[in-house]
Amino acid sequence: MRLVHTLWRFTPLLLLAVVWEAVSRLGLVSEFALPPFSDVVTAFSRLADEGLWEHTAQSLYRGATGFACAVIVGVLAGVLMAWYRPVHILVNPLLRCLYPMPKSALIPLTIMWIGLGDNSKITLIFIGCLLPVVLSAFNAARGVDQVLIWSARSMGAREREVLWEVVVPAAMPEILSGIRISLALAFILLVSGELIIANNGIGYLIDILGEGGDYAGMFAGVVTISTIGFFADQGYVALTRRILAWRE
Amino acid sequence: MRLVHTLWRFTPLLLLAVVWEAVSRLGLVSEFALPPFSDVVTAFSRLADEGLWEHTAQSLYRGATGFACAVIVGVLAGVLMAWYRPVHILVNPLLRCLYPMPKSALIPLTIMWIGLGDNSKITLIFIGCLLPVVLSAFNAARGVDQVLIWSARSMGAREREVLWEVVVPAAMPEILSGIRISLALAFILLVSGELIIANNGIGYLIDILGEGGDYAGMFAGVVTISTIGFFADQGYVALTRRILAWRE
Amino acid sequence: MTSRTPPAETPSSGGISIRSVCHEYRPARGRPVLALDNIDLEINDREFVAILGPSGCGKSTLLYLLGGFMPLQQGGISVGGRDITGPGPDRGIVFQNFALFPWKTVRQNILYGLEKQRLPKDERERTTRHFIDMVHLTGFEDSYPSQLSGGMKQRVAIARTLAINPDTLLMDEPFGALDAQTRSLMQEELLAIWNRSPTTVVFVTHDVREAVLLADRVVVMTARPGRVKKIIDTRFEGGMNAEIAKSRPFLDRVDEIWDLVREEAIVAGSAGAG
Amino acid sequence: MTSRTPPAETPSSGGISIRSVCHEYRPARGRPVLALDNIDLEINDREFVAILGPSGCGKSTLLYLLGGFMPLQQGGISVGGRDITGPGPDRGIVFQNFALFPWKTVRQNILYGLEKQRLPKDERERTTRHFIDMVHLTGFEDSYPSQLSGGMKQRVAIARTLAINPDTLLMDEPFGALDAQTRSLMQEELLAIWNRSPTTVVFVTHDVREAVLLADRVVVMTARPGRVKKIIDTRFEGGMNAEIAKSRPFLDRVDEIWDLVREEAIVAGSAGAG
Repeated sequence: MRLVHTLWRFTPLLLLAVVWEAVSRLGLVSEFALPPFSDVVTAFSRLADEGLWEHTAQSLYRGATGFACAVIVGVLAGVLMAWYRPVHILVNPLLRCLYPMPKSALIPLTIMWIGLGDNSKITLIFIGCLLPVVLSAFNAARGVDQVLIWSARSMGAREREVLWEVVVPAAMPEILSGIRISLALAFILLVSGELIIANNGIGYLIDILGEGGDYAGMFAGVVTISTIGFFADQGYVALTRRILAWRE
Repeated sequence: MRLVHTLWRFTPLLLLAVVWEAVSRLGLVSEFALPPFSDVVTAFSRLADEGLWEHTAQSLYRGATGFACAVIVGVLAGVLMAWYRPVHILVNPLLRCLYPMPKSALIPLTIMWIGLGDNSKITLIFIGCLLPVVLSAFNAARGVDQVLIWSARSMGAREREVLWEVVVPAAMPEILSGIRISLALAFILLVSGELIIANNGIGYLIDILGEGGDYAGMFAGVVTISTIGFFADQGYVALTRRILAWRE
Repeated sequence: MTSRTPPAETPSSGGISIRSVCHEYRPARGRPVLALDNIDLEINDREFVAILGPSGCGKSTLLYLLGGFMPLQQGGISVGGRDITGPGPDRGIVFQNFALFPWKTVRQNILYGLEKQRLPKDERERTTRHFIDMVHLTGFEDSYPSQLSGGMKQRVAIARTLAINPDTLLMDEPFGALDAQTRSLMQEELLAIWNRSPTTVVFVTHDVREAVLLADRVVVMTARPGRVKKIIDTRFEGGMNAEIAKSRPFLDRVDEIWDLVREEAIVAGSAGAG
Repeated sequence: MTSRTPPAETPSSGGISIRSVCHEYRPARGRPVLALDNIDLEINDREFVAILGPSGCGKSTLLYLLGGFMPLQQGGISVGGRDITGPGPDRGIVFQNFALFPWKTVRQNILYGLEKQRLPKDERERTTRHFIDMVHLTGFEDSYPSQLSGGMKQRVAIARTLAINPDTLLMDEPFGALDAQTRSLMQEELLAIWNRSPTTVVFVTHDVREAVLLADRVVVMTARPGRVKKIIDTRFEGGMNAEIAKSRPFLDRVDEIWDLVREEAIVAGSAGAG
């Protein structure tokens, strides 16, 4: 029963692969615009021997480091901002002004500041993901139902206990959904940054394969990073569900 | 009273400018890492005479076209998917798989498909923004309170009337907040796309100024597009508030 | 509170006949749940019937089946002699949470049903004004629901439903979301409106006193799966008024029904974390 | 329902004294609103006082001031002889919407307050078990609030508050979010609990019958700004039981108070779109 269900869920993807192959093989679309699916699979297995995994690992290291720092710093900063009003009055307008800035405009700045290496990408992802996390943690913590806080206080909880034992768990659902948006953003910035300038990583690989005219290889790179993005998101959703098991 | 309030809101930004200038002038940070704010202002007025506005206009044309198409197609597709179950069963798993794909991985693909011109950027923004809009419209339309639909039906509304007169307005708040996320994404993709490859537009300008070592000019470009992003977001929020005036 | 005996001269539109209705919920995961088990019920024309029972007994499900919002799985329901096939303006419904269109003003909410009836414009306007006056919302025509109190919202919902002049009024705990004071006031208003133009009413509620106060007959349902446990006549000699509502027979009737409901509420409570 | 006269031999903890309390809400935009205007009220030790009034009359504001959740702007409040300076475990509060911690199980919710009292572990566990039994939730210790019905949630909230053994119990429409049947059952349970271990109770409600049923005295407040309109003694000879609740004096008292409340509800209703 479960197996059938799982297979059924992947039917549309299988269908997509079949249509892709057919469209390309039948010449409905130029092979340069869309290499046949089977060619992409071949290119994928060839690339797997030629450093695809090294490039991927490099990209994931950059992405994970920047993202993890953004989550830790962002949640702390957001919650504390909501709890201590003076901080909020000073920092909030600044955040609101910087928030809608196109995050990819940071790419040339981080390159200028830090150069071409890992740290420039990590910084890019850290700064880019930080603001959405801070804002969602801030809004979540401010939106915590007053009566929960009052309940805890009337039962004798101190200020600090109220913050960590009531405000943070109560804000958790909203914080976690803010982090999900940042996770997607981390991938976008990672790939953009590596496409623009890098000497390794999956974005770099896609870039040189495309310039070298190996379109099937380029597609294989794009499919690889997309698949990783997909599983990262699914894993995150599963983790969220575990953390928020009390929501039923 | 209002004026004081407005000035007060901009205080943190003024403070930022002062700190920026001081940090740079006092040599706390290298002038190459952070050109003094006054130099950036000078660069800005120079660039304003040297084609900044033409580049900006070009970028905005691309962004606005791609974004507008994504909103129109996305809302229609999302709402219809929610309303007609067969469509949803087929398309939904596909969307869920493609959704977490790093949107910037589309950049090399659109270049390969369409080339370097406007249409490649427009397509990039269109595809990149489409999925979030479709998904938010779909979720919003599916989440419409059953009793609203039942009410309309019991008053004699036909299926098509229920869709346009009840489902769409009831879903509007959630649709509009999905579109806001796409608006930010449009800017990110626009700048990334132009940074990677283009022969005009503000991203291109930032890129060549940075390569030519004109860091003050580069900063002026970044500040310009960030400011546009800020006002686009503010304008969008104001528009949303008008449309949803009934929420009070 | 005034007399609630309906005037006999108004033309008849026929009652409601519910025959052997069963209904099962089939969740995406888990076992199907039998919500209604073989319900038989005849409701006379212009009768005010209240349906009482513990949470989860299928009261609302029965009402939604009457409204035609869910497909009938087994058995038959006819209203005014015709089998129901879907929702229709012959049966107006009032929901607990008002179900107003929040993006429409009071006036637009009431107009909506009239537009669907393809009435001429001036008649629509006249009817809307009439019903806004009737529920004492003059001056609030252009307010949005978010600007109204709970009691006012529920008045709009009632006016909206009455405006399309349904033969049958279905009410799903219409006063359940209101505070105790507003609820009392709304009960009086509903009785007054019903006395002026009586229609067949099926009124689902949790509140025993409300049921006895308003209804001609009270149907008590069992805990899940919902069956008809008992039907009690709650019409009092000389109609309903403030004195009757304090009389011994009235209070004894409330107690009698409350005991029946309590038995079922305890069954429902011990059956699980409903 | 059993007798509710408190046993005289239990030691005293002192009553509540509210002296000339005013409270103004100052919204970010718009004019300040006077919520409470010069409230004077003395509540005896172990007295059960209900506060009645229309929406927006400041009933809840008064309770929050008693709880110490909001700073006192004018006047004085002392509980058990001491002026209040903030929230404290001497005054337990039960909110309308339960205010349970949704990420904690029933057991963890009740334990939380006991942990804050720095009680030894085995005493905490024992007390928690005792109160879970008392409110009939044995078997649901490890359920999350989302898995409970409204009545069960409210029982957890009451148990959680009683577990820290407060001298004073503040209740903000505790049964307002429950359906009519559950509300009746909970009223009986509360009376039974209170009879076993009476404390001073301030009980805010919209429901006149509930107020008369539970309280020793009922305080009727005026529409905004809230003042004390009248204080009515609602203690009946021989305590409260099912027969008394159907007696003429009881019903007349309910009617009398309902007329007072209605006057204010109409003032409140015509004043705006509250």
